[in-house]
Amino acid sequence: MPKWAMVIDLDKCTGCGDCIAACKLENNIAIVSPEEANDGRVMFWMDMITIYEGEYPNIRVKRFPKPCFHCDNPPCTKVCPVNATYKNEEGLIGQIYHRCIGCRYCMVACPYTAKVFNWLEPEWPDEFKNCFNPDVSLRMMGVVEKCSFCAHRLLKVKEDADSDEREILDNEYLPACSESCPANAIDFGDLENKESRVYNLSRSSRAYREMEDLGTEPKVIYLQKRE
Amino acid sequence: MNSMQNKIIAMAQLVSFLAMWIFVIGIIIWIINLISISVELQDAPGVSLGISLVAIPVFITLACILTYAYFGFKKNTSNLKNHSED
Amino acid sequence: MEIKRREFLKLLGGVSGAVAIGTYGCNQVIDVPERLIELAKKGLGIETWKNTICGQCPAGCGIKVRLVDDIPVYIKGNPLYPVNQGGMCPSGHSALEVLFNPDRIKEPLKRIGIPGSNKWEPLSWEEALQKIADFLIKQRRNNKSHQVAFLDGSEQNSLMSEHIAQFMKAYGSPNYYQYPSVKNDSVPYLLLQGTQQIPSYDFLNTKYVLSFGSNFLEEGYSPIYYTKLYTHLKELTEKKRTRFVQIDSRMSLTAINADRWIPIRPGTYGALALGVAYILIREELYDNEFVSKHTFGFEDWVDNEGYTHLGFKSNVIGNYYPEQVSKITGVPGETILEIARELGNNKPSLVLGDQGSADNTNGTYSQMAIHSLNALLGNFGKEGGLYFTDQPPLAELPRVQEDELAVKGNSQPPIGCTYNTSFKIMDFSINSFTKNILSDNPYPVSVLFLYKGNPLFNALNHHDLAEALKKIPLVISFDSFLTETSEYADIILPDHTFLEKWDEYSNIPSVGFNHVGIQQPVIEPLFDTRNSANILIELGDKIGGTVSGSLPFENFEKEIKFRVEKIYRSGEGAIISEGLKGDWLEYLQQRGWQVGRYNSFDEFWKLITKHGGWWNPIKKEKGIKNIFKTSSGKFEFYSQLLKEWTDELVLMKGNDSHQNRELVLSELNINARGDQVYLPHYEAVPVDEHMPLYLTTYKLLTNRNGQSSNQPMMQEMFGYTSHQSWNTWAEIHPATAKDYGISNEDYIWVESSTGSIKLKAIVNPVVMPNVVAIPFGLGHTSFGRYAKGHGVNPNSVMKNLYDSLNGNPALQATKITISLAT
Amino acid sequence: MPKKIQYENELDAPLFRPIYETGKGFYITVGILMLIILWALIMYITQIWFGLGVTGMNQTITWGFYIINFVFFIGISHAGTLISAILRLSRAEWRRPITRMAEVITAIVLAIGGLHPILDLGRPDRVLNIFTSGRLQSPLLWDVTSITAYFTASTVYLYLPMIPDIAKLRDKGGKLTWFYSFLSWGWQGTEHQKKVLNRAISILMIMVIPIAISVHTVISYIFSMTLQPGWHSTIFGPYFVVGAIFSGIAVLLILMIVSRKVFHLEDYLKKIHFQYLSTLLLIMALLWFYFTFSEFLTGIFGSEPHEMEIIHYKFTGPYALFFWGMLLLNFIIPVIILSIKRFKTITGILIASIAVVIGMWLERLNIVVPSLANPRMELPIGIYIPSLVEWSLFLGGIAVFILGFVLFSKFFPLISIWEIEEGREEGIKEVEERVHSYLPGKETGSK
Repeated sequence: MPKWAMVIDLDKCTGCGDCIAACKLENNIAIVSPEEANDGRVMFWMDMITIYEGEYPNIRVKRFPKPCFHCDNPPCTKVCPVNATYKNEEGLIGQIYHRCIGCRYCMVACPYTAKVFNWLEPEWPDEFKNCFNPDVSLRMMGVVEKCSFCAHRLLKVKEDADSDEREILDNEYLPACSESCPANAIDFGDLENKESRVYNLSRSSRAYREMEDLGTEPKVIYLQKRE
Repeated sequence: MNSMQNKIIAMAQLVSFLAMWIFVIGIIIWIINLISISVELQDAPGVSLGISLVAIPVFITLACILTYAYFGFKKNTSNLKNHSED
Repeated sequence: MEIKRREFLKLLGGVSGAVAIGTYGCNQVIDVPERLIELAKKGLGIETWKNTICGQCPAGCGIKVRLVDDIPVYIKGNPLYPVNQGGMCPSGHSALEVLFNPDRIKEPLKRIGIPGSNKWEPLSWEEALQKIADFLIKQRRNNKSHQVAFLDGSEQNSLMSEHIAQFMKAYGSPNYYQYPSVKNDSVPYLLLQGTQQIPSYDFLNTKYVLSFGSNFLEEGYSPIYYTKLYTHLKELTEKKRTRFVQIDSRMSLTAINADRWIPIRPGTYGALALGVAYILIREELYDNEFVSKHTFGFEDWVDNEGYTHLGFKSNVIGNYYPEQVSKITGVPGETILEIARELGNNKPSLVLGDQGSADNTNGTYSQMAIHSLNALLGNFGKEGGLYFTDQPPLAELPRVQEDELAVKGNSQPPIGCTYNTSFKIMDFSINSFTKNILSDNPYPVSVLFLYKGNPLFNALNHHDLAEALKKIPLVISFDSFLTETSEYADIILPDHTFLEKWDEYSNIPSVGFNHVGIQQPVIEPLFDTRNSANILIELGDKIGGTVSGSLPFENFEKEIKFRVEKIYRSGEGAIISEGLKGDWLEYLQQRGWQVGRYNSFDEFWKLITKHGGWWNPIKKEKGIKNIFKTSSGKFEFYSQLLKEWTDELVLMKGNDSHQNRELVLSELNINARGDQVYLPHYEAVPVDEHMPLYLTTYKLLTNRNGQSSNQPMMQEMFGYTSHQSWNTWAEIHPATAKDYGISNEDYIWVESSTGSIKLKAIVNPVVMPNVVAIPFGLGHTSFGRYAKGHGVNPNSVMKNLYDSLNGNPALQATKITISLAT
Repeated sequence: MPKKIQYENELDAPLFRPIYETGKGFYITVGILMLIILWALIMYITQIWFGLGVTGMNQTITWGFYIINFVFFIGISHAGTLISAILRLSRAEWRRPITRMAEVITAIVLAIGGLHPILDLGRPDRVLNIFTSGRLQSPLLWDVTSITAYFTASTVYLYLPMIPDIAKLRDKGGKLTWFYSFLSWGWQGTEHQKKVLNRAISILMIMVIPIAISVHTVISYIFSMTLQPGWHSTIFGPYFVVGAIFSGIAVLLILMIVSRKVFHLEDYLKKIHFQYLSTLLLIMALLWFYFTFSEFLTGIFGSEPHEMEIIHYKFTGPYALFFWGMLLLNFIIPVIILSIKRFKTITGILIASIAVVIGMWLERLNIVVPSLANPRMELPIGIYIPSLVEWSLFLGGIAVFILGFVLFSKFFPLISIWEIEEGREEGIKEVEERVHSYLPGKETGSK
């Protein structure tokens, strides 16, 4: 069984924010009204965290993209009362929109605040309905959603691989963010596969994961900035 | 108080009594169903069992107490009736 | 479950799986938009990819558009295109929201209300074009062809600009301008080395980069190209890193990623550069050989009349010693010492200057000072230095045929220049353009064409500009949206969005190699719009004669083909293709200058449109001689060109007298006198001293020139760095905030001598004290439902100041005061 | 009204009066409450229609009023059953006039509290999913089970001891005879029935105590099972239970005082009852403070950054006012009032109880919101301002509670008549014997 993981090299990441846009476009993420946005109900599956360290003028700004970490030991799936968020056999944390009852317990339980909630019925002008990505189902009002590592792409890649009887190649299955990152900072692949870039990078001395002390075993691995 | 009314009331009592049982049994079935799900999904089984071990007996005892009271009272009223007849 | 899913896949054919993940997805068919269900019923959803060039900003990235049943649904970077190599910026991703924007203009419009009233009625194309053509013909017949002006806001190095130039020249008007104008930006290079071209920097081989406010990762000509370089560099130099030092009053994206950030008082970059020069010279860290061989005016020198002239060296040594400089710039003396030594001891080391240092009244001089550091380091024609790309072997457009009307028109002075209409250095200044129109000097403007851009939103003199637009009898706008500017047009000829049109992009400024990108339609035009280029051709035909003769093409596509054919013949370079993936530079080096042979032009054309472009990374070997096109054939610290042209201006005042020279210099806002005028030096910025704080603006990748404001996605992630959506904010240093009793997220008034705006304050230490930094882009009063009324436009409180040498707006020259809004 | 029902000659006439005499006051109260409830209903419908967006919650602070009130109401429910059970077990004679009211509160409030999570759902239409595909490992389901259990238990526990009184009402005749006879399960007050009843009750009261405790422990688990700083604490179980009993007693006291005034029960609810109960309240106040103190002490002493962030936020952040208010209302005021003899009057006790109720609500707020407002990730700190809808639903909840209580008092005696009688007949003798049995000396043959 492959174990899909993401490696984000903060030494390369410039914080341009392209991953956010790519993600929003690929996954038909609703765009809330300005008023809603003002109330802090913006929906980003991929978010950008900024931390300021040091004293002026020697400030170091740590800026890193934050998708869902698809923990190996996810706190969110444990608390879902209806099994609407769950960990599948490949270690991806899935959301079942049509089953979610919207109790938002998983959001509360997630230490990384990786999940977002549809507070109102997501709406688009008809014109924009033309350019939905047909591979990704739309969410309805009152359900929780989050980064899926673009699992719909995995489905396709799998089908291709099956059709010409072969294993999925390294870098064949890439989420939208990693695919279009201008800094090549986001690598994605199979941790089980010893040849994969991700596997090797994850063993680098710079590798760390957010809040490892919580024991959630995130599958998003960051590589520290070189100094 | 005519006997007709008495009959209806007695019926109603019986029905509500049965309803109570159905409710309890329903809950028990539900909990068992939940346990099966949790086993199927390999959830923390200890938790599930713990909960169910607490919940199921509680409901059963409650039901039993009610039954006990129900019949306890009934029995008695019936002999009362016999008295009134003669 | 599985079966159901299969069925579902059948339903959607090629586009598998609205199934999110897990085995429950089948139920989610209901969540698929109606349109797709219908499509699926029609048959398989066919997925195709088309390559084209992104038109969201001038950076000219190659993009790959994913189409399902011929409807674009996703955009990603074209991995083959050398400029961005698959990279993208946020606004590129929201391009579909341009294409499908509900506020697009769907047919030609005629204004019925007063200008700016935004009352329109539809108009047929024929009617509109005939109307315009008649007017143009009339103008021409009355020898007023020069009164037709064309303002091109596309900022793009595309064939379109040449196309327009061709049309205007043939029609007989000198008044074709780009605004903002790359030509203006290149003035410093013109003055110092006689070539009007933006240099490219050889990052990959340099050891040390000192950037004077050049925000190349965010605001540069091609941010994604530089991001690619930047990270490529980090891969290459795992061991010995190239050190980036960013000098900027605000911690821009580039500064964040640099190894060191040095805050500096706005408008004093030039002084710092010369301070660095001081130490380079004093400590003999400069490239003596290059300076002595290839530069002019370093040492004091004597001219033919025997006058001794001040040299760069003695000027610097005399005026820019560290204490002095640090007093001006606020940068500590030891810091100057440090960077100067690092710069001198880590050759090859590069010096960049742009945005921060350029957008000011003294921009040109600052740029000259900064660029002369490159001369001191001898960064010309050597590895790790800066270089100038060759021109791609595209076919020139056929020579313009000018009839006598055209000749007469073209001989007229252009109205787009500063204080005196024959000041050659500058290409265009919106300020003088406006003034000249308002004062009919030297002649009135009767027709104005507007192509893209939104000067009324960008310019600092929007009030006057609005008046000017009102004054012009016929304003025609080629635009896909109703912007602040096009609201003033009399007729709007809706243009395609860039996903629906043909165009050709070559050599984006500062991109380090020769390349051509083909922009092509990925979808049939959604509405009754037309490619402005074709409209010009059509107008030409209607006018007839030499005008149509100068644009002998059926349509724009043919024109592009004509241009590209020459590449095919030249056999240079290569069509970008799979082979060039990966480490492209090395690859081509060993493979020689040509890759792939093509049997016919048709094949070549098919391939280039399929892959999206052509490029040639191999630089022609150039001797230093042909880099410098100055009269001395050298790098001129002492710009003889500037001297020559100022002298001309003086003569135009009458005789070459002291007071005339004074007059000219003061009109050019130059405080320096004597030889200093022609040397790189520090010009103090005229600021309101009673205002305590500096206002600086910057542009974000999410909305570079306010052109993305009508795209909800970009509005939402406008301030993704500080989690601000749909609104503008002001960054303030904690110390400053404390002085004014402002805490984070408070609303404040930003007040300048010209006005005041209310916006949210974000208190954090990424901006230097006494500087307020506001992102530019929002605050539209028009431009559709998503842009209108969100955020504020910092330019509206900016003083109308310009760099009078190159005519660029001074975006950092306004001083302000702030107060807590209650 | 066919014939005037005779009760005036009864010994416990005051207990019958509210049932057989309906004043204008009753209709007005009911009317007002109905209006409030209607309003709340409308608000809830708008919420269903437009979605949870009509509340003040946001992406970081995803839980608000509904969860707070949920915990709060369930907490109050601990008044009744637990207290009456304990008193019954300890055979405290002064319990007799109190138990019934306590049990009523429990039943009603539980019903309300239990519904609150449904108000909080984004998709209430899918609530049945927890039956089809529920997951027992989710603390939310533990709640569902334990609350249902507690609810059924306490209703039964309320109902059974009521049967003799219902029978009394039945025998009085009147329009509702059929209703009462249906509920009275043919109670005749025979020895055998008495035996049965007493046995049933004694089993129940033993059973109810652990259930009650478990319920609130489980509710605390909702929070403590997550990794959120400020929640992830083992102390939460007992902490919540204590808080619950605390607020419960307060509410009980308030209702006792009110109904004493309204229904003129001065003769039954004597000062002594309030003395005893308020002493219990005082003890609880101290207990609560002890828990709060140790909760924060461990946090501050360990000073784990995220913990500290939240503690600091509680002390000084935008909700600081509520935090200090909570301390004042929950600890300082009640302790001062209840420990100084002079203040310990009925009014004093009333004030103290009201303070405690508000204070406990603030405590729930201080538990739920600050932890959510400070996510571990460095996101901008959110602020939560409840919307009109949330306030209305809160008000509605309270209205439903009062209405329930009023209606109950309309149909059933608020004080267990037969238990009072029992007290008169056997109580005294029995106590005497008991006291004897405590004293040294040979066993007097107590049955």
